[in-house]
Amino acid sequence: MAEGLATGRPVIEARGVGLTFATADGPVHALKDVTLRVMKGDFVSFIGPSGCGKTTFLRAVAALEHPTEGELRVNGMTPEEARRRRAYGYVFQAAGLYPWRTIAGNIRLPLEIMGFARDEQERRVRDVLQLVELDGFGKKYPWQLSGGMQQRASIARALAFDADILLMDEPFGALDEIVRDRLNEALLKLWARTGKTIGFVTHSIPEAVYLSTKIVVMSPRPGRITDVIESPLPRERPLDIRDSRDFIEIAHRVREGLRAGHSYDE
Amino acid sequence: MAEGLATGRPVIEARGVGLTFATADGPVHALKDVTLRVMKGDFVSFIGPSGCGKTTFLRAVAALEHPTEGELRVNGMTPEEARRRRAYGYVFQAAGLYPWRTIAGNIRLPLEIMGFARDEQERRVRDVLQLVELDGFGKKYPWQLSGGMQQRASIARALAFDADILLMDEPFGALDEIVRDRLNEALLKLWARTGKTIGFVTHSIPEAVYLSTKIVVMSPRPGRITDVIESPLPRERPLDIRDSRDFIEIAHRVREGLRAGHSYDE
Amino acid sequence: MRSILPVLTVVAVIVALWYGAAAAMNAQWVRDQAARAGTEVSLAQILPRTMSQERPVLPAPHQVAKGLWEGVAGQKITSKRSLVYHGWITLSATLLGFGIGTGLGILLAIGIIHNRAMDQSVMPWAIASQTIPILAIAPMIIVVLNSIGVSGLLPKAVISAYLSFFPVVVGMVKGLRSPDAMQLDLLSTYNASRAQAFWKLRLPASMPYLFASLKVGIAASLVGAIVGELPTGAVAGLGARLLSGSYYGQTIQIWSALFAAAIVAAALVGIVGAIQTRVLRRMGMAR
Amino acid sequence: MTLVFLALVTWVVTLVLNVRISRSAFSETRIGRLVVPAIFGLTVLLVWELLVRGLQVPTVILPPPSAIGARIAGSLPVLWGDFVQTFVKGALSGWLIGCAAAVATAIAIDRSPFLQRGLLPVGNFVAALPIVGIAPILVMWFGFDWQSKAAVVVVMVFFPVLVNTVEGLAATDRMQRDLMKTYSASYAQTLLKLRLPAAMPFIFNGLKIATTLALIGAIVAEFFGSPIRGMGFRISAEVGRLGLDMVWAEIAVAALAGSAFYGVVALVERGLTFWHPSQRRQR
Amino acid sequence: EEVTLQLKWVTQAQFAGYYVALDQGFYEEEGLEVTIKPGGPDVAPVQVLLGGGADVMVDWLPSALAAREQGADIVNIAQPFKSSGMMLTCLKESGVSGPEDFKGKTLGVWFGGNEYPFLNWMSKLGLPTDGSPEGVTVLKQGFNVDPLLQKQAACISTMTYNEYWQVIDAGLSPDDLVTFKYEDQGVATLEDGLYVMADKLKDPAFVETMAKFVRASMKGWKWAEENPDDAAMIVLDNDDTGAQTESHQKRMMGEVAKLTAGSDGTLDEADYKRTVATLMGGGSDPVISKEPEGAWTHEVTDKALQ
Ligand SMILES: Nc1ncnc2c1ncn2[C@@H]1O[C@H](COP(=O)(O)OP(=O)(O)OP(=O)(O)O)[C@@H](O)[C@H]1O
Ligand SMILES: Nc1ncnc2c1ncn2[C@@H]1O[C@H](COP(=O)(O)OP(=O)(O)OP(=O)(O)O)[C@@H](O)[C@H]1O
Ligand SMILES: Cc1ncc(C[n+]2csc(CCO)c2C)c(N)n1
Ligand SMILES: [Mg+2]
Ligand SMILES: [Mg+2]
Repeated sequence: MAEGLATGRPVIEARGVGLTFATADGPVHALKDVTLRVMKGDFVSFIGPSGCGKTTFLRAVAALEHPTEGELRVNGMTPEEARRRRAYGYVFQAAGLYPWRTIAGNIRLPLEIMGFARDEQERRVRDVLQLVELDGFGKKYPWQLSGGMQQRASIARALAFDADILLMDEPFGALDEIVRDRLNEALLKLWARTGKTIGFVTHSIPEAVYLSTKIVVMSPRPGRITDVIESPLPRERPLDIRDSRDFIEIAHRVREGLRAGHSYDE
Repeated sequence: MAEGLATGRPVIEARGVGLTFATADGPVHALKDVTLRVMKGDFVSFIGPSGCGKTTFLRAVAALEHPTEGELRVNGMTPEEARRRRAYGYVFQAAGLYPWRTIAGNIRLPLEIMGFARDEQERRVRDVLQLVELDGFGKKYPWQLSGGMQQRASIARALAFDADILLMDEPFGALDEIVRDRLNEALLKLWARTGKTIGFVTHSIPEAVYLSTKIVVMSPRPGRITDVIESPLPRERPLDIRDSRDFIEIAHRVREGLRAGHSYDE
Repeated sequence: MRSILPVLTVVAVIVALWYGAAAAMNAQWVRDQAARAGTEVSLAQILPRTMSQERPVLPAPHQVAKGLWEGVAGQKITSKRSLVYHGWITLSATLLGFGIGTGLGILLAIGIIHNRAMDQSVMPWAIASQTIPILAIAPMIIVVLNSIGVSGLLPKAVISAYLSFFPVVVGMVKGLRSPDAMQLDLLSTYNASRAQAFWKLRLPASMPYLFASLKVGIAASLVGAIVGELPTGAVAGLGARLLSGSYYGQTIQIWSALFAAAIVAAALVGIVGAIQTRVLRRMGMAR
Repeated sequence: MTLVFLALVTWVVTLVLNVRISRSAFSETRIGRLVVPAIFGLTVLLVWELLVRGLQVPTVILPPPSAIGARIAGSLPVLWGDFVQTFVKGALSGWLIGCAAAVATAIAIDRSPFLQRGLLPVGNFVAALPIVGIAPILVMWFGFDWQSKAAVVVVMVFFPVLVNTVEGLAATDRMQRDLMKTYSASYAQTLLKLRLPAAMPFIFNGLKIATTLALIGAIVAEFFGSPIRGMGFRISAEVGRLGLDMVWAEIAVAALAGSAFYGVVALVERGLTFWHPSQRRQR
Repeated sequence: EEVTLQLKWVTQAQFAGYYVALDQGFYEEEGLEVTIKPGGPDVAPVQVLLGGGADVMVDWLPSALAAREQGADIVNIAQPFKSSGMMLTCLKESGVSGPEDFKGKTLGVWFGGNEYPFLNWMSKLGLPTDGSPEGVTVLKQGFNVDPLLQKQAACISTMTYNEYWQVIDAGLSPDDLVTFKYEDQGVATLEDGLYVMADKLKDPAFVETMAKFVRASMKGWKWAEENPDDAAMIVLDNDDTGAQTESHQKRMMGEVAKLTAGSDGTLDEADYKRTVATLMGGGSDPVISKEPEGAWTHEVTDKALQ
C-alpha cells in the first residue's frame, strides 16, 4: 500500500542513551551515549561484536529495557506508549515459541491478541508459513522442529501482523545460505511493499549491506556506536548487486569498523 | 600429545542409517539411508538446508536418538557404549546452560561429573573461558549474558574436558565474523594439537571449507547425504587460505550441492 | 517492610466484614432470647448484644483477640491454659512429622523417578493411602503404636507425616521430571550417573516445585499433628483445645485455638517462603 | 508362625517379580501398566491377610481383607448411598468450588502487587486453619447435610491449589513475557495465552493433591455432625460398635473413589500439559 | 503393681471417683500405681484394651455387649453407675411436649455405640428413624449442644450431668426445655462400668489386682459423693487441656453423685437383665442378636468387698 519510501519522519530517536545493568558483582554498562535517528521506512542494520549491546538497544526501543540515561523516542512518544499502540513486531534472538501451541498456533497468537477475524487469522497463518517455507508444519509442536525451522516460525509470528516497526534480532542466524538468500529477498519485498521501518541485528556483513539503508556499527563495553553508514545502494536490489563496487566498498568499511571495535576490546 | 593426524581407524561408521520420528500427524522421516565413515582425527562438517537432519544425525552419533534402521558404530562399539566411555563432547544448537549455575559453574559441570580435582577444575575453567574470550564473565548467570556469549560459554563447556569426539551443532552461528575467525583458528589449533575427531554442523560454506577434512552435504525430507567432499587442503591452514583456488573450488562444489538439495525440496 | 500497609488493609477489610457477619449471625439468638423472655428488642439493643455473647455463632474479632491474648500473654507459658504451652506441644509434633514426611516424600519421589517398578506400583497406592480418612484410622495407628510401646510425640508425628508426605511426593515427582530434554541430553553425553544427574540437574530444577510442595506439606503437617491429638485422648495441644472447646461449645476458645493454629501455620509457611527466596536467590533463579 | 513366614516369602517373591516385569518390555504395554500396581496391591492384601491370621490380630483391631471383601459384597446398597452422599454431593462440589476459588484468588493476587503483598499472607493464614477446628464451625453454619461438608472441602483444597497456582503463574520465562509485551497484550490476554498455560503443570499438582484432600475433608467433616448416611458417618458409627469390617469396607470405597478421582485429574493433566517435559519422553 | 485405666471420654467429673482415688492415695494404699488415660470422641476404649494399651476401661454396657458380639471378649467386673444419665432434651418452642410429638421432628443422637438406647426407644414408640414423614429424622450430633441452640434439631441427646447444663449455660431456662429421661421411659441402659479382657481373669493374681483397684475406686467414688466440690477441683487439676471450668465441674459432680448413689460397685443383675432385654428388643436392627453369656462377673467385686 504505502509508498515504501523514507518519508523523512523520524521513527526512532535516541539521544545520549545509556543503559547499565546492576548485577551482583557490580554494574554492567551495556550501552553508552548512543545517539541515533531512524526515519520512517528505513532499514537499519546493527552489527557489532558479540555482547556489544545490539540486543539491549533493540529491547530498549521496544520498551523491554529502560535506558538509565539519555532519551529515547519512538514515533515521537516514549517507547512505552509506542508499545501500547502495538507499533512493534519483534523477532527474538532465540525462537521462544510457546511449547503448548502448535506452530500455527504460535503464529496465530499475536493475531488472536490483536483481534483479527477468525478467517483472516487462518489466511495470514497460511501466508506467512509459506513465506518462511514451513508449509505443512503448522500442526507440529515446537520441539518437533529443527533449530532453523523454529527460528523461521518465530519470524513468521512477527510478520503475521502489520507492525509499523519490525525489530529482528539475528533472525536468519540458524539458516543455510540458500534459504537465507530467499528470505532476504522476501523481506526486502515485504519492506518495499509495506514501507515498514526495520531494525535488524546480524553478524553477516554481506547481509547487512544487502538489506540496509543504514548500517550501524557498534563496539563493546560499554556498547557505543562507532560508525553509521548510509547506503548509497538503490532500494531495488537484485541478488547480484552483491558483486557491485559500491557493495564491496561498503562491506569493506563495515569490516574495518568492526575490526576497530574489536581492538577496543583488548 | 597425539599426532593430530587421521590414523586410518574408523571412528564413526554409519551404514544405511534411517531415523523416523513418530508424531501425532504421521511419521517424520528425518534420516534415510545415511552411509558415512569418519576416520580418527577427521574434521567433518555437515551442511545442508534447515531441517534436513544434521542435528538428528549428530544426536544419533551421540546416542541421544536411536536409528530406526541401519547400523551405527562409534569406535567399533554402539554409540551407547561409546557414550558410557565418555567419548563425546557435545555443543548443542541452543546454548542450554543451566540457569541456576554461573557461567564458570556451567563449565565446571562436566569436570565435576568426571571427577577432576578441584584445582584442575579451576585451571581448566579459566583456560577455556579465555579461549572463548569470556574472561571476567565466570561469575555471571546465563541470563546476564548476550546470545553470542551464551553460545561461547556452551562451547567452553564442551572443550573443558578431553573428549575424543567433539560434536558441535552450529557452534558459531551467533558470533560476528571477527570472533568467529578467531575461534575458528583456535579450534583448528586445538584439533591439530589433540588429534580429536570433530563433527561440525554449520551453515557457512566458507567456514565448512576452511575447517574440514571432509564435508558432508545433505538434502532434506527425508534427510540423506548427497555429496561427501574430501578436502585437498593441507592440515595447516592460515586464514588467507580462503583466497586459494582449491578453496574457492570446494566452496563452489558445496554450494552446488546445497542448491541441488534445495531443489529436492519442491 | 513494604507489605505492612497492604496486609493491614486486607486485614482491616476482613475485620470489617467479620463484624458485619458476627452481627448478622448472632442477632437471631438475641431475638430468640428476647422472644423467650417475652420482650421486644430494638436494633440498637441487638447490636451490642451480638458482640458480647458467651457462645456466639460467630464471635466478634475483639472477643477472639481477647481470647488469644489471654491464652498467650495472660498465663504463665507452662500453664495448661496457655496457648503457648499447647502451641508448643503441637508444634513439636508438627516439626517432627514434617521432617519425617518430607524426607519420606522426597525419598519416594526419587525412587519413583528412577525405578519403573516403584513408579508403577507405589504411586497408585500412595494416592490410595491419601484417600483413607485419617481421622478414621488415626485411633488404630495410635492403638497399634501403643501396643508396641510407642507413645507420646511419635504417634502424632506419624500421623502428621502421613498427611505431609503426599504433597511432597506429587510435587517432587513433577519437579524432578521437569528438566527439559536438552538439559538431560547434555548430562547423557557426559555419561553422568543417575546420582550425578540427580544432584546436578534434577534437584536444582525441581526447586520451585519443591518449595510449593513444602508450603503445602508443612500446613498439612500441622493439620496432621492436630488430628493426631484427638485420639490420644486429646490431653494437650491445640487439637485438644479445639476439641474441648468444641465439646463444651465454647466458641471463643475454639476460635482462639483456631487462630493460634493458623498463626503457627502461617509462620511456618512464611519461614519456608523465606528459605525459598534465599535459596533461589543463591541459585541465581530469583530474578 | 508359618503364616507369618509365608507372608514374608510372598512379599519377597512378588517384589522380585514386579521389578522383573517393570524392567521388561511388557510393562510398556497398556496391560503391563495395570499389572504392576495390581500385583503390588494383591501382595499387600495377601501379606495383610496372612499377617492378621498368623499373628492372630483381633478382628476388632484389624480385620483380614477377606472379611472386608465379604462385607463389601454384602452391603453394596449402603455403600452406594454413602458414596453418593459423601463423594458426589460433598467432596465433588466442594472440590470444584474450592479449586475455582483458589485459582481465582491466585489470579487476583497475581494481578495486583498490592493484593499480592496483602492477601497472600492473609490467605496463607486463613487457608491453613486446621480442618478439625473449622469443621464443627462450618457444620454449625451450614447445617448437617452435605452443604457443610462441601464448605469444609472448599476450605481444605483452597490452600494447596492457591500456593501451586501462584507459584505456577510466576513460572514463565522472560522471553515469553517480553513477547507478550511487544504485542502490548492486555493482562487478560497474557494470562489466558501465556501465564495460565505455563502454570498448568503447577496447577495440576495442586488439583491432584486437592482430590485426595477433598475426600478426606468430606469424610472427616461428617464426624462432626451429619445425617445418618455418608461414609464418614458410617465409619464413626461402626467404629463405635466395632464393626471394623464395615469401617474398612468404607475405607476401601474411599480409596477406590479417591484413586479414580485422582486418575481422572491426572488424565486431564496429561491431555492439557502434554508439552511439559515431565509428560513427554521419560528416560 | 501397675494398672492403666482407659476412660470413655475426656477428663471430667463423670470420672471423678478414679481421679479422687488417685489423688487421695487410695490406689497407693492398695499398692497400685494407676495411670488414667482420658478418652474422647475418637477413642474406642475397647480397641485400646484389646491393643494392650490398658488393663481396664470404663464403657457403657450396650457398646460393650456389641463389642462382645464382634468377638471382643470383655467382661464387666464392676458397675459404679447405678442409674442412667441419658436423656433427650427438646426445645419447647419446637412443639414437643411428649413422645407422641416426635413424629416428623429432627432428633440429634450420639452414635459410636451410644445410639442403641435411642433406637430401642424409637422402635418401642413405633417410629421409624429413616426420615420418613411417619417417623423421625435422625442427625448424628457432634460433641456439643449447638444443634439445639441453632434450632437444627428439635431435640438432642444430653446427659443429666453435662450437656443439659451446657444448654442452660447457653442462656435457655429449664422452662424453655422439655426433657425425657431414659430412666423414666423404661429404656435405660447401664452406663459407666469397668471392663477387662476375659482371658486375663483366668489369672488369680490379676483378679486380685482388679479387686484392689475396684475397692480403691469405689472408695474414691464414695469420697467424691461426700465431697463433691473438692472432687470437682481434683478433676480440674487433672485436666491437661485447661478447658474445664470450675462451676461446670462442680455441678457435674453433683449430678454424677446422683447416678452413683446406691452402687457399691457390684453389678445388679436385674439392671443387667433389663439392659439386655432393651437391647434385644430393638426393632429391625437389634444391637445384640443372642443372649450374651459371661459378659459380667461378680468375682472381682466379691473379692473387693470382702
Ligand atoms: N539482564 C542482564 N543483566 C546483566 N547484564 C546483562 C543483561 N542483559 C545483557 N547484559 C550484558 O549487556 C551486554 C550487552 O548484551 P547484549 O545482549 O545487548 O549483546 P549483543 O550485542 O546482543 O550480543 P550478541 O551478538 O552476542 O547477542 C553484555 O555484556 C551482557 O553481559
Ligand atoms: N523430536 C522430534 N519429533 C518429531 N520430528 C522431529 C523431532 N526432531 C526433529 N524432527 C524433524 O526431523 C527433521 C530433521 O531435524 P533436524 O533437527 O535434524 O534438522 P537440522 O538439519 O538440524 O536443521 P537446522 O539446520 O534447522 O537445525 C525435521 O523435519 C524436524 O521437523
Ligand atoms: C462422638 C461421640 N459423641 C457423643 C458421645 C456420647 N458420650 C459418651 S460418654 C459422654 C460423656 C457425657 O458427658 C458422652 C457425651 C460419644 N461417646 N461419642
Ligand atoms: Mg544479542
Ligand atoms: Mg539443527
